[in-house]
Amino acid sequence: MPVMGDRRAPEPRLFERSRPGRRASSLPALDVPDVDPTQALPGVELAHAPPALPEVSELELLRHFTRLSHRNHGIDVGLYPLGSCSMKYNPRLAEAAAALPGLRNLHPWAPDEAAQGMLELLAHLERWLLELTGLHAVTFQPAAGAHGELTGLMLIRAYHEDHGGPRRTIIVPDSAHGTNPASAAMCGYEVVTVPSGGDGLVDADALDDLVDEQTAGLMLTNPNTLGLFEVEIERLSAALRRVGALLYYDGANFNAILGRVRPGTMGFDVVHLNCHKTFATPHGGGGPGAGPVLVSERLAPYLPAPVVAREPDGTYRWDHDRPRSIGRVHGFHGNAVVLVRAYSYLLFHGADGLADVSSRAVLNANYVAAGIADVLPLAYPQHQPMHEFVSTGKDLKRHGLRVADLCKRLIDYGFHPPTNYFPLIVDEALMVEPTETEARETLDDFVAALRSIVAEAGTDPDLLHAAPTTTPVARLDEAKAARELVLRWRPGDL
Amino acid sequence: MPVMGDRRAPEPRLFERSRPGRRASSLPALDVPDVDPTQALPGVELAHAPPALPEVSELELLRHFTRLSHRNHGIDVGLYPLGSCSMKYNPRLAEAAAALPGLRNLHPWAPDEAAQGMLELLAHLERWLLELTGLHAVTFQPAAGAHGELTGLMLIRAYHEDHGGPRRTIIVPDSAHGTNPASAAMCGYEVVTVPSGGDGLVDADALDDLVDEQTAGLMLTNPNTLGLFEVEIERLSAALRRVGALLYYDGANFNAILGRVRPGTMGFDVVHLNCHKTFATPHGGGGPGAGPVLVSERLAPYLPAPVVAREPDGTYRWDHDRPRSIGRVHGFHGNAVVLVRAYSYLLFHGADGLADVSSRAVLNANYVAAGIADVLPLAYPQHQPMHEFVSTGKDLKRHGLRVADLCKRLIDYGFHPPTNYFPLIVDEALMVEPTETEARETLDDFVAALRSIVAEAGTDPDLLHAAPTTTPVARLDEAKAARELVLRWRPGDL
Amino acid sequence: PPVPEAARVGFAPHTAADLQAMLAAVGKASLDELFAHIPAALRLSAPLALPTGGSEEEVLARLGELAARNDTDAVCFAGGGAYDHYVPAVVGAVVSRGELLTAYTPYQPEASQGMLQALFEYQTVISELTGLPVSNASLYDGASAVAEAVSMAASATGRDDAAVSGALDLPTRRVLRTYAQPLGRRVLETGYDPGSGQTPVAELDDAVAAVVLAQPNALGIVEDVRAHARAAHAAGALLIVKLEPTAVGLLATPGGQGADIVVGEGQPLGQGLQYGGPSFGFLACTDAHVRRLPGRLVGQTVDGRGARGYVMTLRPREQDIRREKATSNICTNQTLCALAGLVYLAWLGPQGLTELARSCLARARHAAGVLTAVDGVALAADGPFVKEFPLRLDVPDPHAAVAALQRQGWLVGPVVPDGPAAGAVLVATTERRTRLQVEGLAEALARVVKEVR
Amino acid sequence: PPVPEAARVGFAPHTAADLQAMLAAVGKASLDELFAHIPAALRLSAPLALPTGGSEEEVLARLGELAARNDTDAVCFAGGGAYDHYVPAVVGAVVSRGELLTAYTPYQPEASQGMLQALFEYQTVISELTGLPVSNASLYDGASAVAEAVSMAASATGRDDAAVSGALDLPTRRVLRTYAQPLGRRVLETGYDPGSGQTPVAELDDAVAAVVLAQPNALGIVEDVRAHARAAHAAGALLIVKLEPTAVGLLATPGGQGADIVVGEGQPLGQGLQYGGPSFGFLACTDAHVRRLPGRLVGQTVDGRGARGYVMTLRPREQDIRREKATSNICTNQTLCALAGLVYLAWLGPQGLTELARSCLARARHAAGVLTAVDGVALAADGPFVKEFPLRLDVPDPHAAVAALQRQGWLVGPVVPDGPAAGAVLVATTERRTRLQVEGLAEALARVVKEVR
Ligand SMILES: Cc1ncc(COP(=O)(O)O)c(C=O)c1O
Ligand SMILES: Cc1ncc(COP(=O)(O)O)c(C=O)c1O
Repeated sequence: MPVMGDRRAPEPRLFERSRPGRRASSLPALDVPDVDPTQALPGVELAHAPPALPEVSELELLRHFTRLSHRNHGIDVGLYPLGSCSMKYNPRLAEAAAALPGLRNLHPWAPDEAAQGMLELLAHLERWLLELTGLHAVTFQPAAGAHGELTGLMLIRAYHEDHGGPRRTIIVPDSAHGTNPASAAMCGYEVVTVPSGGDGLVDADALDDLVDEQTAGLMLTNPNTLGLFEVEIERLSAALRRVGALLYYDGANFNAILGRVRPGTMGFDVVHLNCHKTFATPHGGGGPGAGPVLVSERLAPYLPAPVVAREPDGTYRWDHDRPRSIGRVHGFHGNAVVLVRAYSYLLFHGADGLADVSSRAVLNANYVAAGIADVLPLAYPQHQPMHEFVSTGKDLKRHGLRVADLCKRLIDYGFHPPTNYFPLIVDEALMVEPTETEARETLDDFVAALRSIVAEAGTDPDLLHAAPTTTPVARLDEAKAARELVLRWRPGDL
Repeated sequence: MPVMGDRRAPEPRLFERSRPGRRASSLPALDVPDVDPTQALPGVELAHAPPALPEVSELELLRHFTRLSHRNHGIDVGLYPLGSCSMKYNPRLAEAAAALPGLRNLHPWAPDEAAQGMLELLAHLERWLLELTGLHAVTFQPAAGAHGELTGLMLIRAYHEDHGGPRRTIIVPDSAHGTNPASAAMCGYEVVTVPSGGDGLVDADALDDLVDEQTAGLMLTNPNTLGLFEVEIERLSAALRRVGALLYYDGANFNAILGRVRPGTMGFDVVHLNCHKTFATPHGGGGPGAGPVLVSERLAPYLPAPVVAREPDGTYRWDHDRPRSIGRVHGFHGNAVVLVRAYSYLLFHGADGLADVSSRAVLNANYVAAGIADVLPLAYPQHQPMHEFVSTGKDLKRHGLRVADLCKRLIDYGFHPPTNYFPLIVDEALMVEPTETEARETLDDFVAALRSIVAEAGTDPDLLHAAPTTTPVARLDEAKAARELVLRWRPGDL
Repeated sequence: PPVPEAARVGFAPHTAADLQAMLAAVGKASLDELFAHIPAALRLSAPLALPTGGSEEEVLARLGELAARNDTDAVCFAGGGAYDHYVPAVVGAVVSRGELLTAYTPYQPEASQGMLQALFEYQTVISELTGLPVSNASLYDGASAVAEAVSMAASATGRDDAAVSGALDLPTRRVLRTYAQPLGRRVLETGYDPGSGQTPVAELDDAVAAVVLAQPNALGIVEDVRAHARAAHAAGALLIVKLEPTAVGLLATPGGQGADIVVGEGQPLGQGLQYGGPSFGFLACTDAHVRRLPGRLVGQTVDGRGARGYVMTLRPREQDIRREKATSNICTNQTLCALAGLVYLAWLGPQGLTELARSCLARARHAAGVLTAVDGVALAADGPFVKEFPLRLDVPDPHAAVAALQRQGWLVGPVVPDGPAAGAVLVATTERRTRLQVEGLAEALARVVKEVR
Repeated sequence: PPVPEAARVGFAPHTAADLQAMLAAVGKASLDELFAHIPAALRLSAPLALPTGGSEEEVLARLGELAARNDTDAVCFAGGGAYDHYVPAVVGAVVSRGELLTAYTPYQPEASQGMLQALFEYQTVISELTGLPVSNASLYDGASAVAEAVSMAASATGRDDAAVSGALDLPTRRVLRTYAQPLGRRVLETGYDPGSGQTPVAELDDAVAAVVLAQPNALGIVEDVRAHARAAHAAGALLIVKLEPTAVGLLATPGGQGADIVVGEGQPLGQGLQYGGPSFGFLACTDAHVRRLPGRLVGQTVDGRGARGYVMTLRPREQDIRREKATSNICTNQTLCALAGLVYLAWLGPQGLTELARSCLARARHAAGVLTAVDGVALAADGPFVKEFPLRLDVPDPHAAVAALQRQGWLVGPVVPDGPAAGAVLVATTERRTRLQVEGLAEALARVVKEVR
């Protein structure tokens, strides 16, 4: 919020600031003959009027977005313990790397000769990712985790098609993230749900019963979305191998085992990594990310084309000659400059540093869990959580409150709420991932806030019902938004 | 302020966040033999312990300053009508220019051969400034306006020394900015004050009486600090010429006449320009600026050395061979990269564009003046103000209020207050400089706020006494600050 | 004491004291104990075969070396969906604001009004550019946006086939096929006129869910969107147009010409080249299809006090709620790039966008004239173009010619990969390409055509 | 309509309608009328002989050409008060925050607590580095800071002379003289020992207000501050030390050794080279002199509710109140640079500062060894050094040698301009200079010394 004035004062939509003829832009003078579009483009339907873009000065433009930024929380402002999202510090080193003109100004269709630096960078990054995951080959095209999932499932499908048919089903735990079943469906698979056992881990017996010749594969996060490590992973993977099915590793939680456990060792054939989580590339308010997909040897032939290849003479090129490739999932080469950021993160930490990342991430999560266990108990206390944990706020119901109320109240304490209502199998789920870059004192303050809110729930529930009261807007009417669907500004709107 | 939480929550001093052993820095590995200081530096007194700098992680570091930024107002956030400071939009173009590696990474002692681009840039900038001021030569060493004043006065002194002695006095209007007399004193001159007439202009008759053989020069801003153009400037300068005294032009208000009137034409021998005002280089919370000094032909020999020279072959060099130079006023070459920003501003606007700057600056000031004239009358209504104007809030006294109270109340309306209590000759002075980059609607809102506050002064003076109430801190006890002098944090302070 | 070996603390703030106290609090004796319940066989025994870390200075020096091995000094006449438009400094000033850069999907609207309002404004400008009422909050890129659009069309029409112009860029056609294949959807290609380079209106059977074409198309040629819309609708199919967004500074919006879904690649809108990513894909549609939209959607509403605010809306479309029934699996999108696009478009303004398009047109016409005056160089299509055009070089291997030009400091391309114009070299002129540069390219072209043929 | 010639609206937002309405409101018929009361003879008749403006893209392209004409690729071993230390990215992330970048002097403390607190923290770290309790909020640069310090000493002692070490860098001595001359103050130079390069403790008469020396001095040699402090105080004078701030990662603080005023150039502290500016000058002193301090000073206080806050304090020292009686004329200082310095020092931390100084020391020792092994190359002083050292080259013209080295990609210097070591070439090794680079410089040096002699 601005340092002064009414914090509830709304920021006008940029369009409301428009004045006909006002502008920020300046363009190079025309040093060639001007042409009249009507003559140059005979028979072409031209615009009567330009699109109604905002008409503002550069100062008004910058002020508008500066003020909007004051209405937004980010990691730079404070703790952002969003479970499953690894909201860790985004190093400015990575931004400096991304700003290098030699990387920022490279055209995607520049001849390989002109892109040797970028190709070498990708080749090195590949080496890092293969070593970290224990897999064999990579594609950099996927722009995010879910994109990686879809790509990975396509690879699984292509593999099966080469080995007796695509098969029909993908098995997904009931605790899985929604993108898993959604990706399976987009890949033409029927989704079969395997239940979690009483301890929060995949029910191995149930899985045994579900697996059959139509099973194309199993999608798993490990640690799973409850933050629990699937200790029976070897048994699970064996069950799938028995029927020739493949294992997909959702890398969203890779931060928990970075440098300590490799998905390849656990028997996974396909892995997507989430650069905007594990490798700290900025989330950007919802993106961009990068979701490189790594595969075992048998799936390598199906990877999207092209892939980076190294010539005997040490030069690099894009290899387009991939006859069994599934094709393409990106119009260019994926989010190349996000990958640059991720590479800077790896170079900075090194092999040893990465193992420190996961150990401290797990420590921080367990430290917070221990701090609130008595007031917000773990949903599945049988196993030690890893980099995140899921508590249940179901006791709040006694006071006619829900975990959403607790979250809104947390906002008034100055903390961004954790993920909630996910995973779906937990009643009033509160999913907390502090990440390794948070200091102990910050975690102590966060624990104190949660404890104090739980206390308020008993003594003064209205504080929670009314929250948040310190934000530019109070709780918003989502039903009205969906009912009336105002999806853009229109002239005259106020 | 943060988007959520208690806006009054203090931000701890960075030192309070310190934890022994915590750090942000990483340094290149030592690839040469390490040495033991005690052996390498025999007889040298070494530090027992390092200075007690903060010990924080990079995230805590960035968060701290992000949060501090939320407690600060800037042009990017809203109107900043600080009279005499030209708080106009700071184009990001200039920041992009300053970030060019070829400029940012240039060592000040690089051989001229290695600095041809920078030297050529300075030579071009010189051409622009000479043409805009109508003068003959320049020094780029002064780092700000007052630095330019001191330099300019030294030049005047050196000139007189070469022409029969330094002389004794510098004449300064009673409306002048404090730096003028302060600079004169630092230059060993006695300050003689010339009064302003009833119309706010220098009293030409009084000046005639003051001028004598001991007068070294007159320092003037034109328009003066009341925002009024000294229409009798020719008579004033004639009076000084009569006794062989020189005229100094304080360029703080150059924005009013940019591209329309040249100080040289008005008879000024020395001019300092304020790049952080007229040419929109960022004020940076109090600096850095740049105060290049321009002089007439007769003063050129005395300029600080070195100066940029152009060789017959078109190359550039620093000319150190300046036998009559006063010496140096900067340890390197002045604020070179601030000058780069100023040059980008000039290139962008061009001759024509600069005249638009001043005309719109004057229009904006007069527009606001007209909007409040009836409630906050001009201190000197006899002349039309230029780029800024000075109103008097003395009527507020009727309600037991001062202009300071109005300013604090303005903060609660979300506006940064104008300059106040300057110039000293105006009772309850309110000095308003909107600048040309502010939009009409913003000015309308500002006028409305001032009018409403003046109304409140009558109906509800306590609103003004109590203001500001929307800021992280309320009015601060300046007496206590001066009495107790807490000028640094000390371990244990809270 | 020796200098501690290049201090690399990573970004974790834990001091020795912190570790001790925190381990005690969680009842562990060591960090390794936090992993003790993981089967030993799965835990890394040997250290990773990777270098140790470096300081910020060393990492940046290393990346600087790599960056220096890319040639980004060649004057960029390249196109093919990515263009060397100038990105004003104000764009970076906005997207580098930490509150926006380091936020995530606005799940907590009260703490995310800044980004939500910006996305609402983004949806508005995309709606304006496309001429359609509804825009989502971005997709990965232009190519996947086409694939998502075809899925929308399939679910809207209950049909499976897509009739795709051969003058839709090949990478996009590939992505479309890759997405369609597992679902058993057919992608039928209609050729384009070898002379004009335009896509003829094709016969459509009742299995066709959508007609897909690009405006301007992959050769830079302007298509007759209205005619295709008429034909598609007559056959009960939808028209999907992949739009190069700066073109609407001159051309009528595809939505205004009858397209049902308009998608595109956001790269030309303030993104920079970035080797093709990150950028963003945009997607807009008619009201009829709003519930089939993939991805995030921001809607306006009010808070308890009646104050205006913004939230993500129609969430039930999305995977985290509908799971396998979702309209798409997209979760993280390209929000920050979309924001940059919004800032760029607001910087341009309507007048600026028109000037930009007019400037590109004039430069393209001029360049085409100068370059085709070189012998051995001719236009590969004679249809109308506005920024980009295909040149037929009289050389055995156009790729070799492109490489030769790059070595001489001139970046052109890509080479048209298939169809009647296969082998033609694309040349694009943004507002940055000067007369002098065009003349320089012409000279180089003359040399190269001589050498190589 | 033709494309409006390169739209340059400047940054003023006035539309035609605005101009009309606003002129009407102020009762003018035209903009020119706003200047009508200025004597016609003074108003510009002819247009300025300057080019018309350009677009942002054109301006940046032009400046890019100029920047390319500077050689910033040469490996930087140059010193002389400006050093090629690495500036971490986080510094830029902070100082580019608009709320700080575009603010001015915090005249309204309630709306400026961010910068005020940062300056309070800056004063604290400078106090720590100098070993003195009071720091102001920055001055223009290190050289003018020395001049201001001498004025403080003069007013404190009622004396006029400054006894200045010949091993204080020449630009600073020049600035000091330039400031002193109009006030009739004398600047007496004491030489330095040709062997060690150290400043001997000189005889002081009772006209001496201050002894001024640099730590390390202009040759890179460490001085015996404590001895000079003792002598100065014995003579009733103050000791002023110009400190290279990174040195206190190793050396005792001058304040701790008895200096009364410690000043310095902030360039090594996260500023980058920037051709020497902008950077900042720092000044710290004992409590006794706080009311003689030039420039801004930030103090802690409380608000009406007892909440802690910060304000500019002891304002009566300053020119805008005391006018000709002020301690100095300084108004705008180098706040943002001081902030960058604070961020850099907080990034380093105490451990980092020690490592930095240790790293520079080890590299300087190593470099001195390798370079003096080249024949025709010797140390020009044998006193203790920590980062920078003077080399005597067996060549007729050391400037020619420096230029030759630069052409070969090696930046050294400056050349010592006067005193016993005149003609020696300074070499500085920051934490960035690698063993390989030192070897490269040695080879180049060998070539050059052969050629030039
Ligand atoms: C467990 C899990 N899987 C997959 C995803 C999808 O990743 P993305 O958002 O990068 O598409 C997420 C992201 O929220 C996730 O938490
Ligand atoms: C009229 C006037 N003169 C001189 C100055 C001093 O300029 P600077 O602050 O750049 O030293 C100012 C700045 O406030 C001023 O307003």
